[in-house]
Amino acid sequence: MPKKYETPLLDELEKGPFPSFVTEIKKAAAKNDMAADELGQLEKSYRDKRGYWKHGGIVGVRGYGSGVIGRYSSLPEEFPNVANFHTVRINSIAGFFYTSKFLKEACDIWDKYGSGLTNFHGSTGDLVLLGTNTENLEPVFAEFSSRGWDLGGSGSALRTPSCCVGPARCEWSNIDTLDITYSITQEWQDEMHRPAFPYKFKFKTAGCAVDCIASIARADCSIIGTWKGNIAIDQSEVANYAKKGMNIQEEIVNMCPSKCMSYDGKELKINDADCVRCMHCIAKMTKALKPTGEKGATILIGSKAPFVIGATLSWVIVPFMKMEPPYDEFKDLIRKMWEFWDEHGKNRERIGELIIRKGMREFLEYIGVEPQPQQVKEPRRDPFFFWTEADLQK
Amino acid sequence: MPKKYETPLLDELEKGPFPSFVTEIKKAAAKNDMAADELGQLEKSYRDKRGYWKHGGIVGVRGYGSGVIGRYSSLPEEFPNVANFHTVRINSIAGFFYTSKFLKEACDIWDKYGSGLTNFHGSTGDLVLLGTNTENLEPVFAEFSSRGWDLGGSGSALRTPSCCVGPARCEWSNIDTLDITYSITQEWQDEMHRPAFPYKFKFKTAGCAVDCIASIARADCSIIGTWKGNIAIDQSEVANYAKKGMNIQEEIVNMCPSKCMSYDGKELKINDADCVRCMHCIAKMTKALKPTGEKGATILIGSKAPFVIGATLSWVIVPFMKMEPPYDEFKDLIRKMWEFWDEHGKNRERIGELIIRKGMREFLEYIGVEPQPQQVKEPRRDPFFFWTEADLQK
Amino acid sequence: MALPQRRTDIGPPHYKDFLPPVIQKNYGDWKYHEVLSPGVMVHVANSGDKIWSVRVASPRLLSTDTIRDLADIAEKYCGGYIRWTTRNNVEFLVSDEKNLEPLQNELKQKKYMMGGIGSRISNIVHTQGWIHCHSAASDASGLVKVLMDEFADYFTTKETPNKVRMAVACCVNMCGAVHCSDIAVVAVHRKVPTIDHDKVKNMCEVPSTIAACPTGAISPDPAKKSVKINADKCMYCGNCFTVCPPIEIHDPEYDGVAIVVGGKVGNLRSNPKFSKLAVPFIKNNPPRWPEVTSTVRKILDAYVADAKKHERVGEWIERIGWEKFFKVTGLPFTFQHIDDFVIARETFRTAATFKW
Amino acid sequence: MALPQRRTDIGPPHYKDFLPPVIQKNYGDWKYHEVLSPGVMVHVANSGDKIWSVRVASPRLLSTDTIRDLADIAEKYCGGYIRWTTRNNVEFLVSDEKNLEPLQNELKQKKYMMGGIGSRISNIVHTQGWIHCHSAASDASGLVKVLMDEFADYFTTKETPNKVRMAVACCVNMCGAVHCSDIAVVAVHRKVPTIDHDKVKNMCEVPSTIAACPTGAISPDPAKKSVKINADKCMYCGNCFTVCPPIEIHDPEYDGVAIVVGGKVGNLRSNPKFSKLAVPFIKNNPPRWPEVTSTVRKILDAYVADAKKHERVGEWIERIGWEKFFKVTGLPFTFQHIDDFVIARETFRTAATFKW
Repeated sequence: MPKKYETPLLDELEKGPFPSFVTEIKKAAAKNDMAADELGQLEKSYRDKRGYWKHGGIVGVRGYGSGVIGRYSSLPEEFPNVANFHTVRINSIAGFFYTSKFLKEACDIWDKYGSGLTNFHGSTGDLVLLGTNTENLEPVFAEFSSRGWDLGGSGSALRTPSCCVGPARCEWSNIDTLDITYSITQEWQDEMHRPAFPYKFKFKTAGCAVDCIASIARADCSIIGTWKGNIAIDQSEVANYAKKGMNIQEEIVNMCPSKCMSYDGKELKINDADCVRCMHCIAKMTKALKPTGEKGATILIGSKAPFVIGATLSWVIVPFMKMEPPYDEFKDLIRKMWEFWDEHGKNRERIGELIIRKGMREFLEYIGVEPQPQQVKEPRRDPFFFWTEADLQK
Repeated sequence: MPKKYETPLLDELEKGPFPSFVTEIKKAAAKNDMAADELGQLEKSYRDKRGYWKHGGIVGVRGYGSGVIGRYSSLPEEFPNVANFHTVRINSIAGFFYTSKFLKEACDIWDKYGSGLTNFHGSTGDLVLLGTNTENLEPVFAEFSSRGWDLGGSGSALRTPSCCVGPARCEWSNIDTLDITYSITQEWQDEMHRPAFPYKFKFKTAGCAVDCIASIARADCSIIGTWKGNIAIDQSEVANYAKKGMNIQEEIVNMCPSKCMSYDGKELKINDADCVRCMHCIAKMTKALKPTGEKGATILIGSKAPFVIGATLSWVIVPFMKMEPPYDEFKDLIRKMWEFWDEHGKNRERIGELIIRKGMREFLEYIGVEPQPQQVKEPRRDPFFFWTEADLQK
Repeated sequence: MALPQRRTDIGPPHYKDFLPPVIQKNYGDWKYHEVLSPGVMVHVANSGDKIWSVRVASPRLLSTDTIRDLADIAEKYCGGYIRWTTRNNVEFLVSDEKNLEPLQNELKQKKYMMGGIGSRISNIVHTQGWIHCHSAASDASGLVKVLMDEFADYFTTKETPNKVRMAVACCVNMCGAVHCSDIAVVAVHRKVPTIDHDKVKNMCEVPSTIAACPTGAISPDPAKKSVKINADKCMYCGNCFTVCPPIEIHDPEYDGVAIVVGGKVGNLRSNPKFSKLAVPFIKNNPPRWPEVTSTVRKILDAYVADAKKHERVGEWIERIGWEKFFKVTGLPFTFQHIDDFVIARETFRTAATFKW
Repeated sequence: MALPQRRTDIGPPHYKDFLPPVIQKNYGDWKYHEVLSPGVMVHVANSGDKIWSVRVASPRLLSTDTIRDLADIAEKYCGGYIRWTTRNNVEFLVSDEKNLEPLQNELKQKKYMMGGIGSRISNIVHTQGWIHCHSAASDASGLVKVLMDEFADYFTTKETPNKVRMAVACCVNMCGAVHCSDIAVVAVHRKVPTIDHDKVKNMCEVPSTIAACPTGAISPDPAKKSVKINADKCMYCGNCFTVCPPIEIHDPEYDGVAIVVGGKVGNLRSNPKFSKLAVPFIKNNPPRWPEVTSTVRKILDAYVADAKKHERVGEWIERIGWEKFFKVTGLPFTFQHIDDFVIARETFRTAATFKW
């Protein structure tokens, strides 16, 4: 019988309409020693207004350098069942689809070997098994991997790629986000499981510029579906939207960032040459508007949270690339990027930080991509720039 | 009789409709040895595609550390009459107004002691006497100063302040740009003539946000006239503009940056609370629109050309300040800024560069100005910020 | 009991094996979707096939008990098919329309909170906080809980002018898109860390500790075989602590949270934007951080009252101007709001245009 | 002949003594102005008084002969009152309407070029160039002359969508608002400077030479009591030459000009903007730099053809997008266009939105 802690502060967080994480921990704590001590330590954190977790040391499963995040309590005597309490990252399914069969199996394994606590999902998109002891790591891995599941990435490695729901259940997707994610995950198992990069590397794939997976803010490599072609207009559906109360002038035409639309009360017109494919009109009038022509992706590089040089958003490297299996052009490009990073990156330097440090030219020349105005918001302002000997001979 | 040079290349620049500087030099060269050698050396520059001037050494008039820019030919044997050929900066009149009487006197002096060549005006706004020998500097100064004219600034000093035409001949001016310029020039003669700053310091005063004097791009301190109050609308003049063919919706309403205007074909309306006082509508419909209420200036700091950290535009320090003689509040503020610069500035560091290096807080606290959202385009993005002990006790 | 045979580097299972048949059939061939209610939408394929998604809130941290319950429900109404959204909500994938109402009835009866679809507040993405993170300056799940309680009606029923994406990060490392959220809470420290020099000697790599500092405040202290911190340059980010644990940054008295606003990740209308600082500090006040919820409420109310339809928070603020934002929310503008980090100069107002 | 008694620190004369009586009377009390022709405008005071301004072009560099002629004309028609504009044009200030036509006739007869008022190309602000500057990488007056010849009709008659402000700078020190002009020419070097170490020893201050380098490419060379330059970091700005003349940067073969576009200083409509690089290099080709004029022509023609009324060059480009600018002008986009200086990251396209 797990230890029962008094949790007057956390109990306050079982009130209110939103589902309570405290209730979840309590459910697990009722039958699991680790979860019970997690609850007890958390109550203490709420009382003392500080966390009681220490950094992880090197901990993991045999042959892998990642997939497990070591975590130790700084109060091991008070909460012995979480003295070591590591996270296991299970590589989730592209699009976050599951079956009840798998979920139940996973619960059985986790009740047996872990805390019974999970995250669906961690920030990067892993199925997170939240807390178990060092000795349970190998059994957990054996149970999952024997059923066809593998660990995700952690540390200075490729992190678990993720994507939006894409063509599985979205009419806007220009690329097969799930297949791309699956393909690159399979391609680079070694890069994911044996950290050999200067620092972490994340892929996120979005089917369109709506970017439901936040790829442009949260991935070293952001793959965003787009198209080269006109937007086909079904004028009768336009009329339907108007009939149902949409103010097309205000809500659509006036909000178009490139002002490429007009509407005379009857006909909606688009000057496709001026369209920047922001998705606003398509998202609001899906039944009436449909991209046509060639489909592919824009490849952007470099987003990350503030450390060390401040937050960055990914920026355009390749404005348009076809994305068709087996994605060789894309994968070759990525390999070249990694080579560049491997050659020049410092320890704990993200690839975006490296490019900012070395300059776009060195990066683009290394990976073999031409300079293009789509890569910049605007050209440089100060007349301070470099010439190579080759440039001078031109 | 001055030496006559063959100038086949420069002769090409006497062709075409725009008045030719070559013709000007030739006019002077016909009767002036210095101008003749200037012409000869310039032809050589055109032939060789390079300049032949050297840096100035310390040269000037007695008791002044500025006002004269030393200039030496690097080909003194070939062009002995410009072996030394210094620029004299005469502090111009606010608004660049002149009388024929003064101009003729100035020409007489300059023909006697100088090259007969001038610039109306140099980049900072001085009346530039372009080239004379070292021994003529004192006579030139005596002749001008005895007639009530003084030298401008140069080097690490206050540079000659300048302004737009302002209330002298412009209906848009919110402040007396000429009087401000005259007042600060007189106030700080010592700062102008005896360089004691870390580097140069420029004032430019514009009567409104049209900024015809380019103050926001070219002055360490940019004074830009503005107002606090509504824009009065004369609807009959609005109707006149419409009648004369102005498309008010397109040209005025749609181009308003804060979208604070509307026009129904009869009446023009302005939501003054949303106006950012950009001057577009007023400049296009002067007869119909007039600012009302309190007049004053926005004080901005920091613009400069690219060296060393890249070009900067001035940014807002004081959103609104009354500007009435004797301008004590303004002058006190400037003195505090200079103290800050004196205390912390490095050699050849402009005040804007210093503020960027030290941070706005240190600067604002030193000069006693509160933080205000008008000072920034947007608040910081990264959650990296400082707290003082005093902040923590609040 | 013997363990099964482990396998390595097999990667995740193929996604096709987890898709409902109607999705497999119509994969990449959808025509449109419609939001039927705050918690229900239908996707219609070019073939005419439909799939309904019923969304319920989740605290992200789930016990196995709850997961089993979700699995049971999915089996009962969805052929066992279920998915999670990128914002940690649960979606039941209904292929047979007649299961739609019974499913919703059971969800209601079990007190699952349906909603979050369309122009409203969806779930708050967040980090581990005191539950499981070494660098947390506040809890994350607790903040999410109190905020989602506060704004529950914007999840279940009420609309906002456009989606409002919220995030909570328990430190400035910001796992989660705090830096590009409409409204986000990020925990911050406010005191220079203290250094246990004896431990630094054994546990830390001096060069990487120095390199971890965004402001160059850390330098070697050769005498102590440790490092020293220039207090004037330190802005308490805690990155040194992450690479060198004996540099202690936690301070229960002075830790708390900042609120940032106006970020977005989508390209719709305006380009992706960073969130900007709205409130530099609110003290940690667990368990329910009432000052945080009331401050976020102030911002949200101003947005709801003033924004145009389809305007995200950042688009609204850019339209009215930051000076107006501080005016209408009544939030004070402080020295902390003025950037002094690497791109500070780009944030200075290089124009004479602003509102009074 | 004895010199008159010198006086010091008296400052300039008072401006009031140089204003025409009608200006003195109506100072600060003007109602409106109208452009009557490209070279003539009238300002009308609330009192009903009027003053006419007749503008003529000037090369800025004026001989005393020309100044005397201008003074004579001013005496004849303007009571001696004359002024210069901030762009170095001359304005005759006419108080009596009946002098307006005779003045214009005399100006025409003497081949003064009237114009420059309103939405057209006004005079080009510029620097000293080879005429009088030590750091010039090209001439300035010559470039101004050939450009103004090329676009003379836009000064005297034709209109542009809005004012087109041009500038020429003979080095990147950019005395003159090149960095905020619609179209500007700035002279640049392209080779790492050579150092005369013996002279450096005697003529230069090493620390200020090092501090002058924007990229930190200069370091001490103690053996030679001089400095050395890291060629990989040097971008040939020439600032080291300015503080230390024995660092020779001039190179007739490789020097030339760059063209920048899209800047503005006014706040009208859009905020003040920096100019951006359009063409990284054109070789010096005196006396008439035909490649420069034809390139500027390309840019101007595209602007005139495509911009909306009242749009400045920068506003036009921002509306159509930089990718479109390079497309419609046919100018190549090169590595030099991508910023790699201090705020480079802020110029990268952090969005999936652009045109093909």
